Amino acid sequence: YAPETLMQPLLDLEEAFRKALDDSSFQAELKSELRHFVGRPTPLTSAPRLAAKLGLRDLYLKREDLTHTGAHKINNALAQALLARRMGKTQIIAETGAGQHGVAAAAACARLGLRCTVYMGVVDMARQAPNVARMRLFGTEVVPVEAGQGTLKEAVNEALRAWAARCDKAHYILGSALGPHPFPTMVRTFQTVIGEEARAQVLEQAGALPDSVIACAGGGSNGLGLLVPFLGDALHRFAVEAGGHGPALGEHAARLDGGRMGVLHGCKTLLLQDEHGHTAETASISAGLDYPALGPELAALALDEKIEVLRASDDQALEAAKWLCESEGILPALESSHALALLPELAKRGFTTVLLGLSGRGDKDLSTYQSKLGI
Amino acid sequence: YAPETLMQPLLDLEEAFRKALDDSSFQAELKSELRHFVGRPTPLTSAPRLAAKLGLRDLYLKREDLTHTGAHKINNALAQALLARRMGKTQIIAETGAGQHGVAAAAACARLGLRCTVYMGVVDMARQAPNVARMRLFGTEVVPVEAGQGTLKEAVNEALRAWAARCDKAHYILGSALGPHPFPTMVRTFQTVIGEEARAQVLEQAGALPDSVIACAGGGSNGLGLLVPFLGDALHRFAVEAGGHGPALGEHAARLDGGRMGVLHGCKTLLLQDEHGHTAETASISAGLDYPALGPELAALALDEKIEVLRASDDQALEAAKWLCESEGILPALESSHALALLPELAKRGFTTVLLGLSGRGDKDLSTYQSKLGI
Amino acid sequence: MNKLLPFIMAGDPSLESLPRLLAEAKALGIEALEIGLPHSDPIADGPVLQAAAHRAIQRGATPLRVVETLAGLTESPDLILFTYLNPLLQIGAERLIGLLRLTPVKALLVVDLPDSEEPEFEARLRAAGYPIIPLLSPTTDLDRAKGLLERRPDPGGDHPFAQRFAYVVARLGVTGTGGAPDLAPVRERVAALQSISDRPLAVGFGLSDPQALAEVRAMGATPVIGSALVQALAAGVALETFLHTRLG
Amino acid sequence: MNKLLPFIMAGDPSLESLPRLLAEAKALGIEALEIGLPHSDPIADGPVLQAAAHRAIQRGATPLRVVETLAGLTESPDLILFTYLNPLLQIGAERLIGLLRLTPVKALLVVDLPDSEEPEFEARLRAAGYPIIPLLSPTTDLDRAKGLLERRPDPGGDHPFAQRFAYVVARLGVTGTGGAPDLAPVRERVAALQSISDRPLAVGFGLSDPQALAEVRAMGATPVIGSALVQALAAGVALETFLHTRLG
Repeated sequence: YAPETLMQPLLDLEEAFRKALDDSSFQAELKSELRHFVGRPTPLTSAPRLAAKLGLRDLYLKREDLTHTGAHKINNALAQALLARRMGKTQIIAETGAGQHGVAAAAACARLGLRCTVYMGVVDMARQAPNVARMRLFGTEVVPVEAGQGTLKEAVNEALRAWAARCDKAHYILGSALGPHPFPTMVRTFQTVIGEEARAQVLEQAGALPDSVIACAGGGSNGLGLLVPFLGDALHRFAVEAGGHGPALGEHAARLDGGRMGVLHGCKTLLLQDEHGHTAETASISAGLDYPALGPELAALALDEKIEVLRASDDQALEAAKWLCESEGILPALESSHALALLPELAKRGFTTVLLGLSGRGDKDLSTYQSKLGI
Repeated sequence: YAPETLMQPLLDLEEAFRKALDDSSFQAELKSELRHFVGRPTPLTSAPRLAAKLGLRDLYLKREDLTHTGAHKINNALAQALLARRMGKTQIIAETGAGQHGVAAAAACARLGLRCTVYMGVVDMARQAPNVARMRLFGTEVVPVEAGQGTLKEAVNEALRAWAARCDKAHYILGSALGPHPFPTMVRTFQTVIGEEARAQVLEQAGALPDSVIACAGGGSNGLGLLVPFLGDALHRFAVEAGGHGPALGEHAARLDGGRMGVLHGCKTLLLQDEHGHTAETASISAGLDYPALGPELAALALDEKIEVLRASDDQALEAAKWLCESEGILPALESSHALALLPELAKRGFTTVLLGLSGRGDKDLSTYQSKLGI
Repeated sequence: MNKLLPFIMAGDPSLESLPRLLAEAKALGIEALEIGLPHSDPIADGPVLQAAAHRAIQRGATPLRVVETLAGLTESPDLILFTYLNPLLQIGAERLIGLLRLTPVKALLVVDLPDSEEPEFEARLRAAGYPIIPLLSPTTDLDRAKGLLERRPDPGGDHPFAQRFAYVVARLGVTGTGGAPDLAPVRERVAALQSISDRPLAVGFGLSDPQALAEVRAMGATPVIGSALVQALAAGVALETFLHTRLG
Repeated sequence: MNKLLPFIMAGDPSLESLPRLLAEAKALGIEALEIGLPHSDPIADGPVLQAAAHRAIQRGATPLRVVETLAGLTESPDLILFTYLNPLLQIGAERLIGLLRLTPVKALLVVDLPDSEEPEFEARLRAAGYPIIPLLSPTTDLDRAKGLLERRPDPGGDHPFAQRFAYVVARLGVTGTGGAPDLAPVRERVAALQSISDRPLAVGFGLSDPQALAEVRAMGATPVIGSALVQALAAGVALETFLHTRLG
């Protein structure tokens, strides 16, 4: 579902991606950078005090907050940057919402000596100003996008336009498991390192698999990254969407119940849209979860009942962040707080051993926590 | 050099510390928390683009910026919190300057269920407001200290006073390798994990030791933590102090040249002081390097010529931060930038392979970088 | 061969003025015209058409109201509905065909619908007389172009231009922005395409000054003029006046 | 036994008024008096004495100027120089002894000098007639107290109170702050100390109301009054007036 100008670049990308996957030198380089630059494997932290508080027997946190730049986004950004360099591209285009993917792309590009341009909505630029500064320090040009709500969707629009204009020299590093093929597959592939590590770690630390695995889901890169490696296991998999501040269209970003199949940004998936097929506005306290479409692979797994999709409201997420801070001394990103918020629900449903994906650190959300929690 | 009220608590602490070191269950618990909660071992990152830019053959960065809470401070804070719990203490007192030690102590206390009070100068509270919010989110009480320059030295004064008042129930987690015995020894012991890991990693990755190792030094917890494990090796060891904005007393925090032996906060060491024996004011763009005294162990090693002490100015540190951002995609703390700033000097002196301690991430210094670098 | 393929955004400046505008175009000898369906996320459009779509949506130019406005018009050039896929999918093929029956729309240009993605949907539209116009961009090599033209075939000489042509994207990027494209590579591409197909070609993206339009005509292709026209209409310039400046 | 051991901060309210203040104290029958040397980092002092030290430093009350001001005074109680170690170290033992010779200072109370840390420095001062007063805190158990009293011995009954006494810290914490300490445990400690030593004891930290002072005296010890006095003097209250309210 991409304009013709991008079809050949997408086909080229798919081929390069397939070849890279089969190339042990690419795999070795990626593995080395993930280990020595990103800080993988990230720890799996047992959270006994929070588990006790919420009525769980065991709770394990997969700590993507400890990666370089502070969120899981770097796994994909770095891998795609390596792929781009391999393809002979000298420029990188990226979009960003909360700024974590933008910062990750900027860092990866500085590391590899690639020129980077990040498109970011003006509203997001204002509320995530520290991430704008981080990108600029890394030598990245941040281009303000004025259109629409001034958030992630418009940034993707503009990044796609920029890529169409420079697809001969530039690679587009999409940050979530969405967009035209092969992006959803590629991003998912580069993020499953999360779940693969977590699965081995929980087996080592607990001696058994948990009875449930839970992660938040915006586009789905974090959700798929953690959950896909557990698809073959007899346990329950949950993805948590942003419930925002109400059930009406425009008040949330819960695509499973609220959306219907549609096409946006080159892929067909569950989409929040009005009756005219225009993309709907969304609302969430978390800038990383307010994308109007669920990534197509995650949507398919949800419709196939392989993954259960729940939602957590703004208020629930804020409350959950406080639990983790006070019980374990870990400040979660607002995105991750949405997954934390569902833990009491899991306990109520009889789950006792939960593995939770902590997708990023909450430093970027400090001002929100301060104002909303009255710190 | 402590008031009599603290002598018995200090003796008790020394005994508990010695016993814990000999107790394999304490060692195992500490090791497990460092691995699963803090994220150790931290990576050793080769920085080929920055090395090339500065005329070095190889540059390795020891990535304490990737620890939980973002700086090396957590190694010591967590270990001391475990020790305090073992001693039956239910309350923790800590001081903080830039806020990194305060955040680390707050996180460790939340993790272990200890009540935490952090003393912080009012000036530091204003300029490091995000760290104040992080501590409060972790359930820690942050007490503003109005006296004097409103920075670290006054915070230590107040923390010592608070400890004297509550030494029956509270343990004082000092954050740097200073203060009355056994603090300098204890903090150094809990921080040498940095250098021990780094030494093994560089041998594994490079196949040989570097010809020089360099770290910044405020009180000395980071400097000693990295450098001490290399004391037996035939290589050059450097510690970098804050050169501030000028050579006169009050314009810097370079204790080796600028200080003379004196007593502050319970230890005798190189101290910046006026002719009356009053502690001098200091200046540095880096809140973590502006302490007026060099930790006593580091001072002794410097006077013994085991470690060479250099200084970097505010401007040099800012420039160096930019190098690392743009060449490697890593945003260093202002403290670490002081060590980076000396790399050209090392290259000029003929060193080719450098191991550098990246003590923390620069997110806390973003507003300084923004205003000073015009981002 | 048409001298010009104009593009206008439905609903900008207003839906009310659309019938009059189309009648005027026909009276001025315009045989075919692209009409843009305003979309919330026009990823192939530059700032001018983004702004026009945004204005049109604000003024209530929903897909259904656009189609209703076109219903029953006889004084109009043949229309090519220039659109993104999602609004069409939400209407559904059957209902869409029924709606289009009443309008001068003869074909569709769906920016984000590669020929492989919705074969059933596309086949039903084609069978009902609404072919989807193939797009050929600078990244489309000749082999790929051959395939695209085959899979979206020329319905034949008895069909109007609006249903037969292929759209040659003059340069990388989006509609409207940037200076005039370098026409030398466009000339080569047009010649190559003409060597493999005798289908009428339209050339668009970035064309606006009379000389560029003339050069495209000299290649034996129809120049598309979009952003410049939309901007002029929004500024109150009459269609006739605008065309006069461009066609000389 | 002294009825009261007052503490004043040298240089607060002013250095100039210090000789008059000391003469007044002597005239009022005060035998010994602690005089604080203002320090930049008074880690054992509460807010009142911190502020007094800060004011005094601002007004130029450096260690040398304080000692100069005391030089040659004859109308003064015996003085105990209450100080932190660093200023003394910077002056050096020999020079310090030479300076003190000219003053009414009879002993030193060095808050942050445990007896083990500077043995040579301390021995030279003691040999010159300037003993360092031992501090005994609530965390000092009786065994430790015995050792401390032995290592900083009583110079004997022919020496004045100022050189003989040991300072009993009434409670955990710093000077001045908090309400009156619970005196029951203090009574026990004083009794225990009296059972192992016949040295005069002074009790300080947190004492201010007349009743608490009287209770300390009833234990056979000398109450120290510091923060309350410093605050009163800074507020312009006369020494005589203040002592009157405290001694009845």
